[in-house]
Amino acid sequence: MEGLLTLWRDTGLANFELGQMIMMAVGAGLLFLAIARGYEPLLLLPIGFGCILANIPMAGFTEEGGVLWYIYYIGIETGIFPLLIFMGVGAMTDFGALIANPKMLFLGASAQFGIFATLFGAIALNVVPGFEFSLADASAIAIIGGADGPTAIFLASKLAPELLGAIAVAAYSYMALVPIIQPPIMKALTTSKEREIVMEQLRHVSKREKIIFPLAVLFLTILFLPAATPLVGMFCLGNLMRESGVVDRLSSTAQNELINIVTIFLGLAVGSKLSAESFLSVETLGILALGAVAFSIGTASGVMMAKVMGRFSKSPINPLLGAAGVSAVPMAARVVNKVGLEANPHNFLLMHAMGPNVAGVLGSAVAAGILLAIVGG
Amino acid sequence: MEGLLTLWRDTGLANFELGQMIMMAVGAGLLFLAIARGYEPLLLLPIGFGCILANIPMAGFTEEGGVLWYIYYIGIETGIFPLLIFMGVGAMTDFGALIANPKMLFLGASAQFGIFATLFGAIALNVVPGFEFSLADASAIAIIGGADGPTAIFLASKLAPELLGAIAVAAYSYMALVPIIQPPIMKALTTSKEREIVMEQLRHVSKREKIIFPLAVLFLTILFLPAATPLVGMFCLGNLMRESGVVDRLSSTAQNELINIVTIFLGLAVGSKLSAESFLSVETLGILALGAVAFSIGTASGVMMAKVMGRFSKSPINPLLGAAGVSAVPMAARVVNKVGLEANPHNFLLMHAMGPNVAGVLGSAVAAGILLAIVGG
Amino acid sequence: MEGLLTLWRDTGLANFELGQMIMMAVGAGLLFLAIARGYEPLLLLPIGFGCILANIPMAGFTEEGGVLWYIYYIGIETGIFPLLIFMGVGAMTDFGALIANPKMLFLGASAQFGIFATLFGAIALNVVPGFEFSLADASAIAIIGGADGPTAIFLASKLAPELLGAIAVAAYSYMALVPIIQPPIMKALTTSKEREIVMEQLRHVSKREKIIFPLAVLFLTILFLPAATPLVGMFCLGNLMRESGVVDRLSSTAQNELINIVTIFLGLAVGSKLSAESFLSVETLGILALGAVAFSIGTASGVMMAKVMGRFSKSPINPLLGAAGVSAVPMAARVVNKVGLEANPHNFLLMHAMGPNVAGVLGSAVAAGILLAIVGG
Amino acid sequence: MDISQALATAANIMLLGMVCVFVFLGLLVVAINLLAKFCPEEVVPAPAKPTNTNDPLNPDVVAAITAAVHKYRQSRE
Amino acid sequence: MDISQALATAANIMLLGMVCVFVFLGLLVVAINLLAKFCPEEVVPAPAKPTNTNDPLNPDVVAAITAAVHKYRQSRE
Amino acid sequence: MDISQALATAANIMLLGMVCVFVFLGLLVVAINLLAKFCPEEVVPAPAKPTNTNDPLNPDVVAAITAAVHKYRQSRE
Ligand code: NA
Ligand code: NA
Ligand code: NA
Repeated sequence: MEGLLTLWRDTGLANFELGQMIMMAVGAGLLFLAIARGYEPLLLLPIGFGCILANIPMAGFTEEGGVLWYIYYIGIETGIFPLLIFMGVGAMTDFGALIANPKMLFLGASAQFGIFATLFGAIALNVVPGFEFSLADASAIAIIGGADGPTAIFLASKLAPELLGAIAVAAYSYMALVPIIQPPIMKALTTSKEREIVMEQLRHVSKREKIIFPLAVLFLTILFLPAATPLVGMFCLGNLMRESGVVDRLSSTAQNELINIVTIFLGLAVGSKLSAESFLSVETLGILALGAVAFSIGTASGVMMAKVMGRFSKSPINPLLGAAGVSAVPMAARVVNKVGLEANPHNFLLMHAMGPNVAGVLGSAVAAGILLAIVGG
Repeated sequence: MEGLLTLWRDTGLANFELGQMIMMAVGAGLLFLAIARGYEPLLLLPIGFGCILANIPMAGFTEEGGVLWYIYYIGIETGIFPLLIFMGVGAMTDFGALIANPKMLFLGASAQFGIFATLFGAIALNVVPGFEFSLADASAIAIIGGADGPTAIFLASKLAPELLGAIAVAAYSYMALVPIIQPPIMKALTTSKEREIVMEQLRHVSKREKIIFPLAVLFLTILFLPAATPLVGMFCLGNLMRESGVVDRLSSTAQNELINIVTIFLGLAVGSKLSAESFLSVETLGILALGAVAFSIGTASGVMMAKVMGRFSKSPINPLLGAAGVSAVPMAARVVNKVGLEANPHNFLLMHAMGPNVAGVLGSAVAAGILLAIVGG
Repeated sequence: MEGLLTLWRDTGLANFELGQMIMMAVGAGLLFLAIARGYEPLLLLPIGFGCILANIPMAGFTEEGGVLWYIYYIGIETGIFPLLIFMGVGAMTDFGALIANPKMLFLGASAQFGIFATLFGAIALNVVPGFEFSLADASAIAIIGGADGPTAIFLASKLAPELLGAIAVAAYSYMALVPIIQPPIMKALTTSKEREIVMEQLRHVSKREKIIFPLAVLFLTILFLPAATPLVGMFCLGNLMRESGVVDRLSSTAQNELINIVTIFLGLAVGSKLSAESFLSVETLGILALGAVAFSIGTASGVMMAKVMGRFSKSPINPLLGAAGVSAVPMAARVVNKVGLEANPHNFLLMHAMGPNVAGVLGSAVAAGILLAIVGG
Repeated sequence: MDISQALATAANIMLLGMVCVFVFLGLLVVAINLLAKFCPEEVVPAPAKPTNTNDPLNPDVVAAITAAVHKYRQSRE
Repeated sequence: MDISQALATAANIMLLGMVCVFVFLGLLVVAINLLAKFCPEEVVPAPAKPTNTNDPLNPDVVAAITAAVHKYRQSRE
Repeated sequence: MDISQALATAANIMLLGMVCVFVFLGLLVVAINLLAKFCPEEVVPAPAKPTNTNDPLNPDVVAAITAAVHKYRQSRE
């Protein structure tokens, strides 16, 4: 009988708190979005599962010695997991389209206005009672506008670890929602005629250019923004392994097995930060709202920049390409292609959109470095 | 000359103790079983090799700072390696046969009587002078009857780390011996007519059922047995990754490279616990004897349960299927198939036996959770 | 304005020190050798990149909490990464040619004279002002003559961690330079007639011999040189996994994904030790000079031993084979083949050279164990 | 704790453990049966389709893009 | 720090951040253009060839060795 | 320790090291020769066969099972 009581006292049924039940529903919701809706399943499935595990009463997953606790402290507290993901993404990225048309970097730059405007907005939100975002919090939230998961997780782990769960969930959710968020903004800011603009074919890019490019990016980062070198450096290492052609077995492992292993652990660790205390707060609502704003502003400023550039450029520039500057690789580039096809069924913009798309990755890594240097210093 | 003396004083020859020599022979024996006899080579080869390394005099593999010491403390003391193995096994497991015929779960349940009877037996063995098993020791030993390696290692690392080596070796050895241990028991408890019983064909199981199944298992575990959630949770994560179909690259890595890497390290770490002091004791003999008893009782109670169920069931149930309830996936299911074919050369029971077989995995994970909750609490 | 100043104070431009700039040039040079010249790119690319990252001012890669700091302390300080590489190399090595012609072990033995002569030379260099190599330093430098990267890194991490970067760079550079260093020495010490000698065909080696071989090597190491068991043991584990044929999935992972992952991290960690303070010293010049001497002496003593053995052997021995005894697998064996073909276009020595080549790996692991036992004890 | 007391505890755990295992797996049987009841045989495998239902690309477009990319790549080689 | 001061800081960061991002990526545009200028279209893809240029084996020899190894392996089976 | 003493130590290690390496690898030569002597050429590769010799399934049965599983899977699709 005593044993039965022991068992009963340990059951979930006898120990559930309301917050944990709600968070499990949130986790189940993330699993639903990942599996049934296909929203960024590689991350949202482990995040959702980790969220459920982290909120099991009496199981101790996130207490010292629990398996999620180990994974978080080994992989995220140290910053290693996001950096390894970034290395793998670098090994998967082809910068050919960007090197062929380097002006596209300005689109990737202007889309980062989504980040900095959101930072201002997060501080402004403090006038609403219940919100108390510090400058560090605001910076970590704003990086959602960078539309880049590992960058957001890396910055949040440094500047606002207690908001990490909500920020990562918002970042990946909005990245999955890009096909819904972006088209109305893109159409509102462009005329049908602008959307029909056909781009010139991209020039051939030599292997040597592709090899030197990551080194040039690293060199500039070293000179002007050392705070961004962890992110940019690991990204460039991955890209150099890819393009050098002499370490194919390392490049292949970095973009397959290694990134897969790290993705599973990263997702679980992010999910472990989705506890009721930190997630079920009015601040999470603020983060979700600010994230949507960030994506919208980033899209809009990318498109506006493309329109301005098109006016002064010799070769025509389709303003839709600006929307790809938020990164969200390769979803945003596909959206550009789709909206472009609606205007002109023979105008395939996908390859052209890859340029601003990968520029956006560099842009938000640079923005993260600036925020780390100013706010985190 | 001084150098030569230094070298000589460091040699194995000058430092061997009898216990170490015997343990090296044990390690060599495990290698022989793994390589020449094919007994669970994936685990017994690294365990045997780790056993040899751990018993080298003056080499310090298992001292603080030695490579086996690191592997053990990083992977087993934390519980991470068995959990990752369980995730990989989940990603390899197809629950289709069980979902098609859920009654088979009762066979998996009754086979766990092998565990609990052995717990009683281990305590009873304390009347023999020389044996002093605590309740925690007895529980860790009893889990051998679960016929599931990672579950046994996980529970032993929590309840009786000093017995871990002997328990893991016994568990994997008996799993390899299933084709020898089970058939006589199965034949003794059934008539030839019973063994000839043909099962109805299994119904089709939808993809949606397979996706929801691991979540349902996790949900019930959360409600009623949180202590089992580390094991069951990681298992269900692996299975969900497999069945969801949206994260195939993660599922593939979990059931290939990741589980392979962890298996090498897990085996070495288990082998490192095979030191003379802890292994060369009368308790090891007790563990080996109790393990054999556990397997036998588990097999017998599975078969008896299948006979009882067959009496009350509308559709016929071949009692041999009960033997598969001890898990030892997929060996036990193959044995059922083989013994069935001896009685009726046209009766292929393999698919039907997969149901109780995977039910046995769940059953012993549940039993491990119960033991953790009552004894480890 | 204050923010701009903060950013400026953090830039590389404002903080560069001369030494860091020189070390970045060294890193860039290593990348050039790896990518454009194909010198051991699997290691020199990550080493060169790690060198650049480690010397970025204000980025803190190698400070406590930096990513390279974690990688170094987890992987090299513990000795785990070189050991895992050694396991992978063991899983890639076919000892068939050596088992078929065991006399070749004497060539692998005599080539180790490069190591011990260099140890003497390093101590002798202390008469030159500016050099102050301790016995431990001298041993770590001398192991470059072993022409085996992981062995050199393992020994240097134990005996002279502050010289690790220079030693590893020297070891891998000279391994890549084997086709330039060895041929003149080989030709100077042999007559054209000797180089034309045709070897007898190698006998068939049974699977059982190949399985027992790594166990025999381990057994002898345990008896006579326990200090070498970490290196030799992990090597033999890899080789046993390969040859046993029962754990192919573990063997495959050990020689592919696992070794790839570890290689990336090992390279970065070695590169992180290439700081200006430790690398830009006169001692590095000494290390580079001694490394070249070590390779040359090793080559010469291998060739001389082959000549002596040829005189007393029943079957003819081509003295070129002695050069393969320095290991540098498989580069040295290819060089032997090439020089042999120049003398006799129909005489393919490659398979015969694999014997002394893998013997050299064992020989330098044994030498490392001796140095550890005498100097590190 | 003397041996008879220990045996009583062990017997207690044995009983309790088997009851719990049976109750737990029994609940799972109920759950699977409910699942089979409320999870209709998929006629079209739509809902569990592993693709993003918001994905704005229809297969024809994908085919066109693939062709375009292929052409682009060829032009660069 | 009161709210208006905080907003001023945020506006400051916003301005500074966008300027930095543009300057940085602008420098990268310059770098890429320089790269395209000084990196002539490879006529032969020699310099970046992923093989050791010191490799003393010419393809014919490799072919011969391959044949030899193949023969050796056959003899052992 | 003055330089001549250090050189003496180094020479000592050199001598000792080479002797040890030769003795060790020499023992290995002996071991391999013994191995070749007592390890008869396998006529049938039975003893090292990587399968469980206790495995109760003969190939015919495996073939039959494979067919059955295949049929079962087809029925479920
Ligand atoms: Na971005
Ligand atoms: Na079981
Ligand atoms: Na060597």
